[in-house]
Amino acid sequence: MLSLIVFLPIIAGLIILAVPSSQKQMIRVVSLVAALVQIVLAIVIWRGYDPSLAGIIAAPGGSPAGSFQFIERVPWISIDLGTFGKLNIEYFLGVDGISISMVILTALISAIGVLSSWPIQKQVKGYFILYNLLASAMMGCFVALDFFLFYVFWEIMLLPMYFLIGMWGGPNREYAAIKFFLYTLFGSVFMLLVMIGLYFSVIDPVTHNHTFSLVAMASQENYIKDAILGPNNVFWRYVAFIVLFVGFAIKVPMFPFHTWLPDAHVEAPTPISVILAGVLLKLGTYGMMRINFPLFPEVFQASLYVIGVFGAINIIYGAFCALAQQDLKKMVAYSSISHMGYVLLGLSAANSEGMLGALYQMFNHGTITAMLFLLVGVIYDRAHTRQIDKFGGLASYMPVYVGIVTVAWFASLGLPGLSGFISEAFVFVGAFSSETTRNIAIVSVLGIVFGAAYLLWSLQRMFLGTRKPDAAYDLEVGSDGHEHIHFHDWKGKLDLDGRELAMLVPLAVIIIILGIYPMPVIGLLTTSINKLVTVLSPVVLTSMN
Amino acid sequence: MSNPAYTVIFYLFAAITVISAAFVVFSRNVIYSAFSLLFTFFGAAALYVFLSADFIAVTQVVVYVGGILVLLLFGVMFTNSIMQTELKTDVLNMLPGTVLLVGILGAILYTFYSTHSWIPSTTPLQGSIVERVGFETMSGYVLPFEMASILLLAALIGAAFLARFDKPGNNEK
Amino acid sequence: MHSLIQLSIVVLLLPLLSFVILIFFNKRLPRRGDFVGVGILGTAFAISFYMFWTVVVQTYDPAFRLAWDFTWIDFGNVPNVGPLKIKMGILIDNITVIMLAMVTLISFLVHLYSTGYMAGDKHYGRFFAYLGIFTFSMLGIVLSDNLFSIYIFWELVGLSSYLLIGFFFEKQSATDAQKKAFLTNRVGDIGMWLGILILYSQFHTFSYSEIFENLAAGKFTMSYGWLTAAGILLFMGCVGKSAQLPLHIWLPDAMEGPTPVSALIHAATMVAAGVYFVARIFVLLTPDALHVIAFCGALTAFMAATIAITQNDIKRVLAYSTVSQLGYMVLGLGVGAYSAALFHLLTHAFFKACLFLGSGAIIHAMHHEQDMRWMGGLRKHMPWTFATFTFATLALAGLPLTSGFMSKDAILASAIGFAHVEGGGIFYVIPFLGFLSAMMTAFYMGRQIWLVFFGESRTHLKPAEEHHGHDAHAAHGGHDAHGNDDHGHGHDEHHGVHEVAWNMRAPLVILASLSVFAVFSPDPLDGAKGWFMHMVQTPQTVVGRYGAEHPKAEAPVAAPLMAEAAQTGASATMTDATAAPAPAAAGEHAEAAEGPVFTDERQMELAHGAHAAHYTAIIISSIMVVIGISLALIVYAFRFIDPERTSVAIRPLYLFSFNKWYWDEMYDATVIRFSMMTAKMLSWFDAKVVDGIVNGVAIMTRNFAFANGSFDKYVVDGLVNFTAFFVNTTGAVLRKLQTGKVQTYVVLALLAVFGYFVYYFTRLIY
Amino acid sequence: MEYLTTIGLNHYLTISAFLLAFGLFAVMTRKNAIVILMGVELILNAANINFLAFSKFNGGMGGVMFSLFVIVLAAAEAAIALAIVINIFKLFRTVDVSSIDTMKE
Repeated sequence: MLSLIVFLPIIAGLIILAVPSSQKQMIRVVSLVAALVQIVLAIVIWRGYDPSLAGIIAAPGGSPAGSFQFIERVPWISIDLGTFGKLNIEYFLGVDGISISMVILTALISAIGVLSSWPIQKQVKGYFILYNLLASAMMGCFVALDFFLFYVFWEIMLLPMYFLIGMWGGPNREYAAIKFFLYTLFGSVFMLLVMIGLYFSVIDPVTHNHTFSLVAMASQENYIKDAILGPNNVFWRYVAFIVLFVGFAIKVPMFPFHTWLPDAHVEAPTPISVILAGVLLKLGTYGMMRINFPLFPEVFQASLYVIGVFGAINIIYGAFCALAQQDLKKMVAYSSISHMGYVLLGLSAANSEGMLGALYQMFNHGTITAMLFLLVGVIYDRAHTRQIDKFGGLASYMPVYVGIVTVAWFASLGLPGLSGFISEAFVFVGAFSSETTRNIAIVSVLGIVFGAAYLLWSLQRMFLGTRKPDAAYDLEVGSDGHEHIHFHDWKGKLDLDGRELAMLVPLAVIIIILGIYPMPVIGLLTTSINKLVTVLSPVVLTSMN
Repeated sequence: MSNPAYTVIFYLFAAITVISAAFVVFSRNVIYSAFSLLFTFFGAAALYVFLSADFIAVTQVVVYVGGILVLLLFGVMFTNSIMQTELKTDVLNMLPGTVLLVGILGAILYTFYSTHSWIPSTTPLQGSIVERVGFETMSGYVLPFEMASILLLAALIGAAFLARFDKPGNNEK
Repeated sequence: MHSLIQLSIVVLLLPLLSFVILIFFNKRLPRRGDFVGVGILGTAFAISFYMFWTVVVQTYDPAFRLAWDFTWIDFGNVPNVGPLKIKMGILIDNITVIMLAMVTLISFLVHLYSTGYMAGDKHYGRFFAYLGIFTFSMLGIVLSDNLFSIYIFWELVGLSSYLLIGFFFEKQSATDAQKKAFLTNRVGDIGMWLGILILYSQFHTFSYSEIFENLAAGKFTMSYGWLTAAGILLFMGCVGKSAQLPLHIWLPDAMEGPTPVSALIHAATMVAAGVYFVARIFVLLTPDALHVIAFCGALTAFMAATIAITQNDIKRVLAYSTVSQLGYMVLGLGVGAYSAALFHLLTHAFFKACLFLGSGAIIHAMHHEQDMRWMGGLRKHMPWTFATFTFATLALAGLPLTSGFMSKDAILASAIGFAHVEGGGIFYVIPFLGFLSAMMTAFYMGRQIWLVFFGESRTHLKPAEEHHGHDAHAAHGGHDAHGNDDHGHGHDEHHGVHEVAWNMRAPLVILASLSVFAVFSPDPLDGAKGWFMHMVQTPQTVVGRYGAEHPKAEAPVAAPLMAEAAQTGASATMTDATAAPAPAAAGEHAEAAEGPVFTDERQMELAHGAHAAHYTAIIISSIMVVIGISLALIVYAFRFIDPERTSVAIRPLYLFSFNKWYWDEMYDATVIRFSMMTAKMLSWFDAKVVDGIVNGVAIMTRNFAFANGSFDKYVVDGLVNFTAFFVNTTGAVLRKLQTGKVQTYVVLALLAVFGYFVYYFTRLIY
Repeated sequence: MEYLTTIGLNHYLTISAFLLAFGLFAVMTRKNAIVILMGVELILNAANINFLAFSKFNGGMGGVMFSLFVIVLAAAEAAIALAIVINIFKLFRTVDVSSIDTMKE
């Protein structure tokens, strides 16, 4: 099941390979069908998932796969390295509470991204092949339970992203693409080192071989005491934690490693922005929750405050930067940074409320930011500019668009009744309940105000009021005597057309439903989160040593 | 193995093989080369029989003589006009070629004969191996066998594709 | 589930239904669906009134209480906490039912009124939708049984307020005002949120009752300071929503919204939600927190009153008067007059809604003229409006026989008692400011009545330029499309001014009649004898035991201190010294005993103090009101004092008041400018420094590579050049080998093999 | 004499060495692509003889099987190579490999 959902886009990509490049519509349809089937599979997984099983780690003496679900485990690469022992790499997939929501999110955002890619005319075939490769790799990252496999997916993801930004992006696309590529590569190189170090420090309790299995790695009793990253080697464990954390933090992106994000977003085409903000950023925090923290719990406990401080910096710094932006997409990009700060803050709380808030925030940020970028794309398609100053008074002329904008904007600023609020609220609840991060939570609350400030300000400048004299569109009186606006070279419907509604409305509905009744998602997560918190808690650590 | 007839026959086939091979190489006429290659293959097939590999010998005859050689002849026909007397091939690198021919031959033979430690198995292959070939093919070598079949298919298509007749107007594609 | 709970859920969801129907289908319904809004709200009011009848009239039990909840989020078995569930629920007690009836009634009346006032607007249907979602959120606040859901609805009323203030979103000022309102409220909300967090982090629950139980059981493990902070922070929510100092600035600007909205949201219901919320959490407020609240309320009441005196816009005067009255309520809560504050909330809701709707009628009739300087003489043209408006004004000013009189006096009495109990000194500032504000209220309302209804029409005095500007503005705003044909002319005469239609008149009459004392109490002088004070009684504090560390609460038994307090009062300069002798206080003691019996000494003292000061307060406030009204008459009716000249004479003071104490300017200069500068700075920092470092590293790496290349080129290559000739010749020879002929390569490869053979044999030989 | 009359491993290896050397010579010196192909076939046959000889005297089946696959691959190789040669002929109107030196650039 998981293999199918992971490789389905690649299969679609192979089919597209066989389609002549002149059959653009066919290529799009194949991608869309694959994405829709992926959603169906995600729903099947969601329905079949048993929320009472925790996952996270394998109990001592229990199944080596722990209580993960939908497990697929086959030996993949097995090479005898002579004196180094055997290299055992498994093809090991499975989901638990941490990944299930991300799987659903990825399927959803991938499909939305395909819809949003419809207007792309340049080298459609190449675009969709890369897109499908990217979709597969993302999904693979979320379900891989073997570190090596995870790493492989992680690296596969980089390449299509590079080309998608670098070839289909805006005017400054090469710069943005290379920046993105180098940044991420920088992070992943160190990840590779840590991965190898971990491999030689961990013993599979069943086979007594070294293993890349993240499930085995998450149990501290599987470590060789004196190995390079064993419990006795405190210094290197700290170094490994920091290096790994930086690797993931670049993806988040955490201050001061965030500068690739605004550039990448501004240059990337709309669907890629959606994928980038909707799914890729989550990989950073997901990696932390899946790999970084459970593998080094004692270092995690020691660095809570620092993580929290970085979270707070992200929140407030991102909000301030967003306030000063003139480019709408850049503003949304900075808002992304700000919102991912909440995730970091929630993680640093290291209690159930905070972690749950963080994970739920990841899901919600995925849907909300996807919506924001789609909306930016809609207006950019029409006006060919994103300068906030070039708009004004759109509410009078594009009521449906502005209505959905209002939903998205308010969801982003954390209005109760929309999903973003609940996650942010629980992040704060968690962060405040933890003695360590209480002060940070108090400071971060300011982010709520500034978040509202930049969103409302942009809302006012772009959509409310009246048309500005130098706006990007003309005002003309139509045949029915009413005033209309007219974008210079836009042939389509002025307000949202069917395709745009088809991508925006489901997101809006999800945001509203999850804002009113979050249990469909939260219910999947609680057991795992509680388990994770237990695994990470200092009590367990001391009892273990 | 000391049967004199056996020895004589062996030498006969060995001579046919080596001499016809030499003729293949040294003949200037492509057609002559091709036909003497036929004898080389036959000789080799006979040697295979001596090596208890009767199945391989038959395969050799069928594939090489029946297939490859015909193919080569076709190639000759295709690429050289029979009417022309240009069937002779030119040579190059004659000096280094000859030196290397002698040198490598000498070196290899020296190596063989200076190696005294060939220890033949106590149970060499005896009799017909057809049954064993069949058994091995379907058990231990089933994957290579399948791969070979796919490869042949690919080669078939590929060869057909490469050698297909193009209309002059279609060259841009 | 109790039937009342079921009914309350219906009431809660009905306005939401109205919102959903109207937001999606208003263009497809006849009359843009206004009947849907009105009908649904009418139904909601009918149900609420039934509940009110059942609870208040039939049950008539001060301790009435119903609760119901469901699990909203299930956290499972949380480490270190145990099973954790976040519950949502409904809490119905007397105050809830009263609020429910009040909110649905006013909302219904405003809906009805809007069918006249908003008729012909471009977004007519959407207006009713917004009113629907507002009513829904407001009812949510009222019915919430926990801090989390009240915070949710709290923000949702913020949203609806945002939407309604910016209803004329084409107007720059309206969009500015809506943004300001939302952001200011958010500032208050983060305080409230932090307060909630403090309580949650202790008890892992949001529910009022559980928090109170835990507090009462002494399970609060943080310091007393945190508890006070929790109270003050929760109060910050009220500061934002109820427009208290220093976050009051949004409310006057919020008058950019349509007038019915001002009546419903920014006068009667939403702004009172802050007070309601503080009343809900009243029991966990420590004495220190209460002091902060009391001072905040008193200062707000005073400040807003001073500003209201000089404003010219009819709605702005009312807005500041709202701020001032909210200050009273907050003051009341701060001094422990729980029921009096809520009483004032209720009475104020009716008469202030009446005033706003009346002003709406005037504005409507005056073709969107809002400046009182150009009005006058309207009483002849609009008798109904005049009568109701005047009566509501009297209630606001606090003249006897009105509801406002009873509630305001109850608060002021408590303030005096509070000052006694707290030991005088600085605490006398609170009643002092309260009385002063009462006087000013009377003054500015008198001024308003006079300017608007009496004298001659001054429309023609309006400067022409400004006039046209305003007209154009109104046209631009798209709300000039009313039915009157004679709309665009006749500014000089009042021939366009006439009484409004029945659907706008009826709400005025109903609201004015609800401001009569008899609705609430049989005794026009004492609200405490009425049903409200009986039904809503001060609850027992749950933080008494924490106050044990607090020096103020280390009081002995009540009675001796009462006497002491009375003596202090006697020696004080306050005029009430003679009017509140100790025996009187003792005499009231028995009466006070009918109310709740407090276990907490401080609360007991406050209750007694309030009783003791009852008549004192009545007398003083009556005097103050008379003074105020007389002053207004002197200045505006008899013109003994020319207001123009006076304003010139005290110009600095006048400007200070006219410019609203320069709060906006102050915030502009500090908070907003600071934020924008920080934003620009950080953005610059981000683009130049952080990104600069990144790019710098990239450039450095590249330069290093180039430098390396140069080194290679000039130094290493210099050495290499030495051998270049040799290399060159070798190259020339080797180049010959690069023939492109495969066979040459084969020869070379075989040569290598042969070379290896030779090497191998030589090795063998030697 | 005993050495010459008793046919042992070295006899076969010698024949294969000759075939290999001739094959290499053809590949090195002939200009005609077809003859080069023939040389390649000779080399393959040399290898086959080696395989079978070792297999026989070792007693295992590995060599036999290997030679079988070699024949199969040789067939495929011959087909492809000839196709390429024909293509080259079409392109350059010659099968003279010495004139095909575009790799030089």
